[in-house]
Amino acid sequence: MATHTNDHYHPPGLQHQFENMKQQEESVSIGMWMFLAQEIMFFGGMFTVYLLYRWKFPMAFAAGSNHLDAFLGGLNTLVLIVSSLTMALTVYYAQKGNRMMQVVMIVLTMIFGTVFLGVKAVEYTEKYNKGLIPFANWNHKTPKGEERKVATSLIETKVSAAENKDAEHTAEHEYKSSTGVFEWKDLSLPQMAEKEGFLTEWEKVGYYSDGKLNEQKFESKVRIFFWIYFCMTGLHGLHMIVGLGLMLWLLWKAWLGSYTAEYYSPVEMAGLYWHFVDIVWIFLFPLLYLLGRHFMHGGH
Amino acid sequence: MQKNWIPLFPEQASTFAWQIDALYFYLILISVFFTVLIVLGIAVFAVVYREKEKFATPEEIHGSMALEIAWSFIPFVISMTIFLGGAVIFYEQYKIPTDGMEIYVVGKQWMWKAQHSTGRREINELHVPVGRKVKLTMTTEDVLHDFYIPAFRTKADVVPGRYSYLWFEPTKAGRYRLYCAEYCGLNHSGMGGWVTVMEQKDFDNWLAGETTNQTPVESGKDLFTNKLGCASCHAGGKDQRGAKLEGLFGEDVKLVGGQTVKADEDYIRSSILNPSGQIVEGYSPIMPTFKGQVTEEQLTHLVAYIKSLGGNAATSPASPMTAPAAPMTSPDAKKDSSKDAKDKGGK
Amino acid sequence: MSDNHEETHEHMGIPKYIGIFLALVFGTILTYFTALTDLDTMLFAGANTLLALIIAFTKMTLVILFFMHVWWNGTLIKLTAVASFFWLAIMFAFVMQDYLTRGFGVFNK
Amino acid sequence: MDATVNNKIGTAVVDRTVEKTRTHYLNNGHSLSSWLLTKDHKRIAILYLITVSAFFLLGGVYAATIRLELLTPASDLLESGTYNKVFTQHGIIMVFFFLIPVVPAILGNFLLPLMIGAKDLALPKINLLSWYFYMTGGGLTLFALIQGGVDTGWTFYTPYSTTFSNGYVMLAGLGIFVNGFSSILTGLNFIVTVHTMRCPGMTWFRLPLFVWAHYATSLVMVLGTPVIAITILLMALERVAHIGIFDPSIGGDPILFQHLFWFYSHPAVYIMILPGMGVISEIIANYSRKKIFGYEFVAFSSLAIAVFGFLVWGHHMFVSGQSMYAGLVFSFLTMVVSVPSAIKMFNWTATMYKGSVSYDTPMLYAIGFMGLFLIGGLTGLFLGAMGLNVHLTDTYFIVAHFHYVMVGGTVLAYLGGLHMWWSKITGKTYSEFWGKISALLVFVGFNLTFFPQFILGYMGMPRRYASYSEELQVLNVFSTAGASVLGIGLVLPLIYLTYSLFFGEKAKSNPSMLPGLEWRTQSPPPTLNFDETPVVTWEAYEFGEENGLDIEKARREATV
Ligand code: HEA
Ligand code: HEA
Ligand code: HEC
Ligand code: CUA
Ligand SMILES: [Cu+2]
Repeated sequence: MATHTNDHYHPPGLQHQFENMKQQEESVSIGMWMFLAQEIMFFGGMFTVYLLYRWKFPMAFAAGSNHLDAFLGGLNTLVLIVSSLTMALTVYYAQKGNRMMQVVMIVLTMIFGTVFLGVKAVEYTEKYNKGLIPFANWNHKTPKGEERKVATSLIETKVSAAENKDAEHTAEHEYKSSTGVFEWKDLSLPQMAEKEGFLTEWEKVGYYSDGKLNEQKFESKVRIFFWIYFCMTGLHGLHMIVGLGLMLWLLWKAWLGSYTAEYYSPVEMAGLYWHFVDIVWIFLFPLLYLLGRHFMHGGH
Repeated sequence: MQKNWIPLFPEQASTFAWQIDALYFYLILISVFFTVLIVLGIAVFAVVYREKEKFATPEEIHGSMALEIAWSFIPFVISMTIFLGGAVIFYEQYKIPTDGMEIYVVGKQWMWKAQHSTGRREINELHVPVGRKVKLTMTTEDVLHDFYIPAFRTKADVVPGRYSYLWFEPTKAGRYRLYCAEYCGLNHSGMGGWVTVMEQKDFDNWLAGETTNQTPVESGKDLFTNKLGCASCHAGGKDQRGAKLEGLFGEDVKLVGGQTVKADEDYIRSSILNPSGQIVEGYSPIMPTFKGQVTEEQLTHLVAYIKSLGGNAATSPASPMTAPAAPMTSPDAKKDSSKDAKDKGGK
Repeated sequence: MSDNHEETHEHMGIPKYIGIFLALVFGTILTYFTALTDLDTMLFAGANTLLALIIAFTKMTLVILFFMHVWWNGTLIKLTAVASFFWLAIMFAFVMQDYLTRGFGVFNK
Repeated sequence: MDATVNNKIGTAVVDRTVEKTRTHYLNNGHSLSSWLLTKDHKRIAILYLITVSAFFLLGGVYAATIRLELLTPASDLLESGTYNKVFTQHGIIMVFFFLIPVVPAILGNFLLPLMIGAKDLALPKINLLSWYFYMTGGGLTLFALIQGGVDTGWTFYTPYSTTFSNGYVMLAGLGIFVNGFSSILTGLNFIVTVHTMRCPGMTWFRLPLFVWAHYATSLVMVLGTPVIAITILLMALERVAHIGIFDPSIGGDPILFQHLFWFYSHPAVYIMILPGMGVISEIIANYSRKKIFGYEFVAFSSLAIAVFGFLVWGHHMFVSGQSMYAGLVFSFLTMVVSVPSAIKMFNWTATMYKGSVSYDTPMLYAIGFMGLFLIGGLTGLFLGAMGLNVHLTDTYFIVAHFHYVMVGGTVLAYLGGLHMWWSKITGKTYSEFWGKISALLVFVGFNLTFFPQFILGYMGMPRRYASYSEELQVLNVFSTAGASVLGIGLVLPLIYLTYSLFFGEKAKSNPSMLPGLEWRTQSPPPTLNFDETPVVTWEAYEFGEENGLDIEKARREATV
């Protein structure tokens, strides 16, 4: 092929430091994987924090989990999986050199990515309205008398419908904050765990004061859960936004027809990134939304 | 102070000090051995095989499996002896005895507060009897600190929110330095004092109360600036955390809640023993109680000293942390510190 | 030039992509509903967590192998993927070895 | 020449016949943008050389201030608050902005592609980006220093850093965060380059050991650095928002911070030493004109250090309150990880056996390295032994240990490397006389500065002390005196190297007839490094006939 001749023939997209396309593609793909390895360790720090605190305070985490919207979380997981499929197909059509389908698939990927962020925004808003944002004064100050409206918002109904049980449980706690400060008054989970005797040593130290479960101490642990939730999903959301930026650029290039069956490695690399972000969510979903749910919904 | 049996070597004053020193000398031996080996090797080769002809091509030597194995295996074995030695001593150091005499220690920016089982308290000082196991149960009110007594060859970090333990058995009466070895902010280098090891009967006397030949005002001043650390809040100057004490005696004091009281001896006494009882207007109730920590005798000295501050305006006592012999800190630095803590609000 | 890429796309056709996709969807739904069931009392303590993690790992493996084409990549890329998770495991394991073997010196504040 | 030419293949080829106006990477474009937007790894290395040196001088000024303050026991020159800022900033600048980038980003950047016969690094744009990350991070940190500084110690231990310090912790943290990505990208680039850019015939086991060392370093950079990034991020969040992860007063765990911090920062000390070890392998082999003894062992010991280096971080936490069991594991692994370093030491020594050893400046630095790293490493064993660590931790013994490995090790290796390749980098030769003088001054001054600190440490002088007990003054005076000698020794190269840029003799391409590929192109090299892609047919460090250099001719010329 043209690559070993000396007349400096340049295949489209070949950069000066490389001898041929194969070398370039290999380099770019190893580079991308190294980048992903780096990303894994980056998120890994957060996962270590999660691991430690969940191991220390499972009940606080279960309590926090139960006030995330598992239905929306699950929905978002599906949305991301679909976007991963369309992303994979983008690469597939790029390999086939099909410009039209590439563009379509990129647009679809972007749409699903945006939907994901939209749902996330709905979830964040809900936390804002319910006073579950652990940062002081970043919560909605619910005026007295309006609590009902917030507590029975659309999302709340949907969750209880989806779970189809414990309807009265949802109604029981109205999360609102008239001060804008993160509050947590619900001790039912640790109380149950106390009764059944499966509080861990750390929890006994971490929740108790003068030998009794202490609302404030428990609240501080739930607060940690929400911080971890916001840090992890926030970081993930940031990666989604970067991914969407990449997609936009890809869309432009694909539209111009830059990618052919010979040269499509930018598509492939963007795909790797997108799938990686999907994988992070595949873990975040069960870890944040699901673990500990059975305490509430099983027959304890 | 140091009575050294080897120059430039710290005193050995606890039961496990010699073990650590022994391990130290073992390691020095190893180090000297390898250093001599390698330095000699380099020196000999560098001289014997120095360049004799430009661009020479000396004969090629690829390596030697036998040598490689030898110089991997031997250091490994040696390092394992080091590991084991270190581990055994460490176990000894941190296996807390159950029959030790208990003392509670609290670190706080920037002082060490100790309380004996009789209730007797001291600050930046620790009195212990010779020949008895002493167990310290330690924590901190703010940041990390580290309780370090070089002569005992032991130290431990104190961590907010949990207890750390440390034990030792002093072998020799004397006064030894006490340091804070974990960086803790502004006055980290001033956070130290002395450990006094006494014969048992002296210790018993000490525990029962101490006698001094200072005048009450002097002794009160000593208590105020050094022993009790009052000066960390009442040092004078604009930014102090505690109320102004100069010129206080005999005046009317406005309290939170609107009443006014006259600052007489009783008022000062109860301010020290029960500070939260009467809070001076404009201050937060952060002054800790000194009940149990000061003897009645010391109280009278303190009152005498505060009285002596009477009319004269700015006296700026030296740092509370200044241990007798060590020039540790400047008063200016401390003013910053109190501001610092006020801004951040502690916890 | 095109012979360089043959290996990658000849193996994955649209039906296969859809197949993997369906498996992922199934995993998501499965994990959702098992999380609402109390396996801890039905089976053993921690069963819920274990199952959720197994499902998540399976999903991740599918994505990595097929969507990210690692199945057809060279050993280096495979090694990279495995090694980075291995490193993460080191971090988890060595941090937890401390906490799991601690006495409880925390006081009751 | 046109500034944009440096991307086009062939420029250098055209000009190589006309020796006087030969275009090389330095004169290929003179505009500012031809430097600031360059994708040439050699120019990027120069950018790093200038900026990293500036940071070193700043760090050195802080060091001088520390030593001056410690001349007397009282805190008379500086208040303790100022002193705390000074040593913190000394540590931060020296570690993050000097020692971590120094060898990889300057020598590595310049030499790695040359040594493997490539035109450039695999990802030149990423390479430039990493310099901009470095500058941004450095700028942010400098801004923090100007604003009022940081006083947390370079370790940022919580809860002091999150709750109590009122320095500019956030800004400095942000600087380190951004700078981390510079390091990650450099590492990533090196890994890719070593995998894909080797020229024909350059097999893995023909790579110079410098390349192996950088490969190992890069692994650590890629896998370790992100953890410090996220840790610093969490610390900053803790500071603004009190998230309760590290702050014990709201349920957090300060020891978790230490785990995360050292998960990176211990491997980071190997990021600092491994490239230096690579340099030493080169110097020893080339200045003994001998194949390195036990090539495979030296190569794999770098990888072993990189991998096992990740498993020992807890040795910084023996007295912090981690469990005794964890301490035992970490102590054991600490001993294990020192064995590969031992292997290297012995192999280097053995390499000189039956060699043809010359005492040029680089070799003097290398020999200095061997002695000082040896002492630094061995005292690392003191610290790794748990029982001794209890007495020694957080004393000057630690300070002495890490200066021995970092200054005595890496800085000496870097200086040695800089001298060795100076003619390649600049095309000029420096003064051997002054080179030797400065090497000597550094060695003597260094020992005078830091050896007394071992004794001080064993006597119990805690580190980070603005004022210390009076009985310790004598040794501190020694140390300060030594630091002055050391300072002079380190400033000298700055002067005579700069001097050589303008007045130095023109260097030959391969004055010592060394076999490495970097010596088979002109000094300074053309923009695309080689006129023709080299093909390697000889083993690494081949000084005999097979290496294809005309040694006979060189010998003849030398004797004339
Ligand atoms: C370039 C940086 C560098 C390097 C290479 C090293 C190398 C080593 N370090 Fe060091 N270290 C630091 C930089 C470095 N260190 C820093 C900056 C700190 C302080 C951080 C802070 O708190 O601010 C520190 C602190 C530190 C501590 C913590 C002390 C404490 O805070 O309590 C420990 C404890 O184990 C330690 C051990 C070691 C060991 C065992 C090695 C080994 O890798 C050394 C191996 C080398 C040899 C052993 C020499 C050659 C061997 C032979 C000639 C053969 C003989 C060998 C045997 C018999 C085994 N170091
Ligand atoms: C690469 C890393 C590196 C380097 C090169 C150095 C170099 C030096 N360091 Fe550094 N040091 C650290 C890393 C480093 N250090 C770290 C990580 C800490 C711990 C910080 C902490 O506790 O948080 C530390 C702490 C530290 C301390 C302990 C402070 C304390 O705990 O209280 C001391 C004390 O002597 C010290 C001294 C020196 C000296 C004398 C040099 C000399 O080698 C420097 C010599 C160089 C020069 C002097 C510059 C060149 C000369 C000039 C520019 C002349 C102009 C100068 C003037 C006119 C004044 N260092
Ligand atoms: C932690 C800081 C702190 C320490 C240590 C401290 N004080 Fe105070 N002190 C205060 C504060 C704040 C006030 C004012 C509020 C109040 O009355 O409690 C105060 C008030 C007083 C008053 C009443 C002053 C007035 O104007 O009415 C006296 C007397 C006093 N302290 C004496 C002492 C003595 C003696 C000691 C040492 C044994 C001491 N304090 C240690 C903080 C401190
Ligand atoms: Cu307390 Cu340092
Ligand atoms: Cu270390």
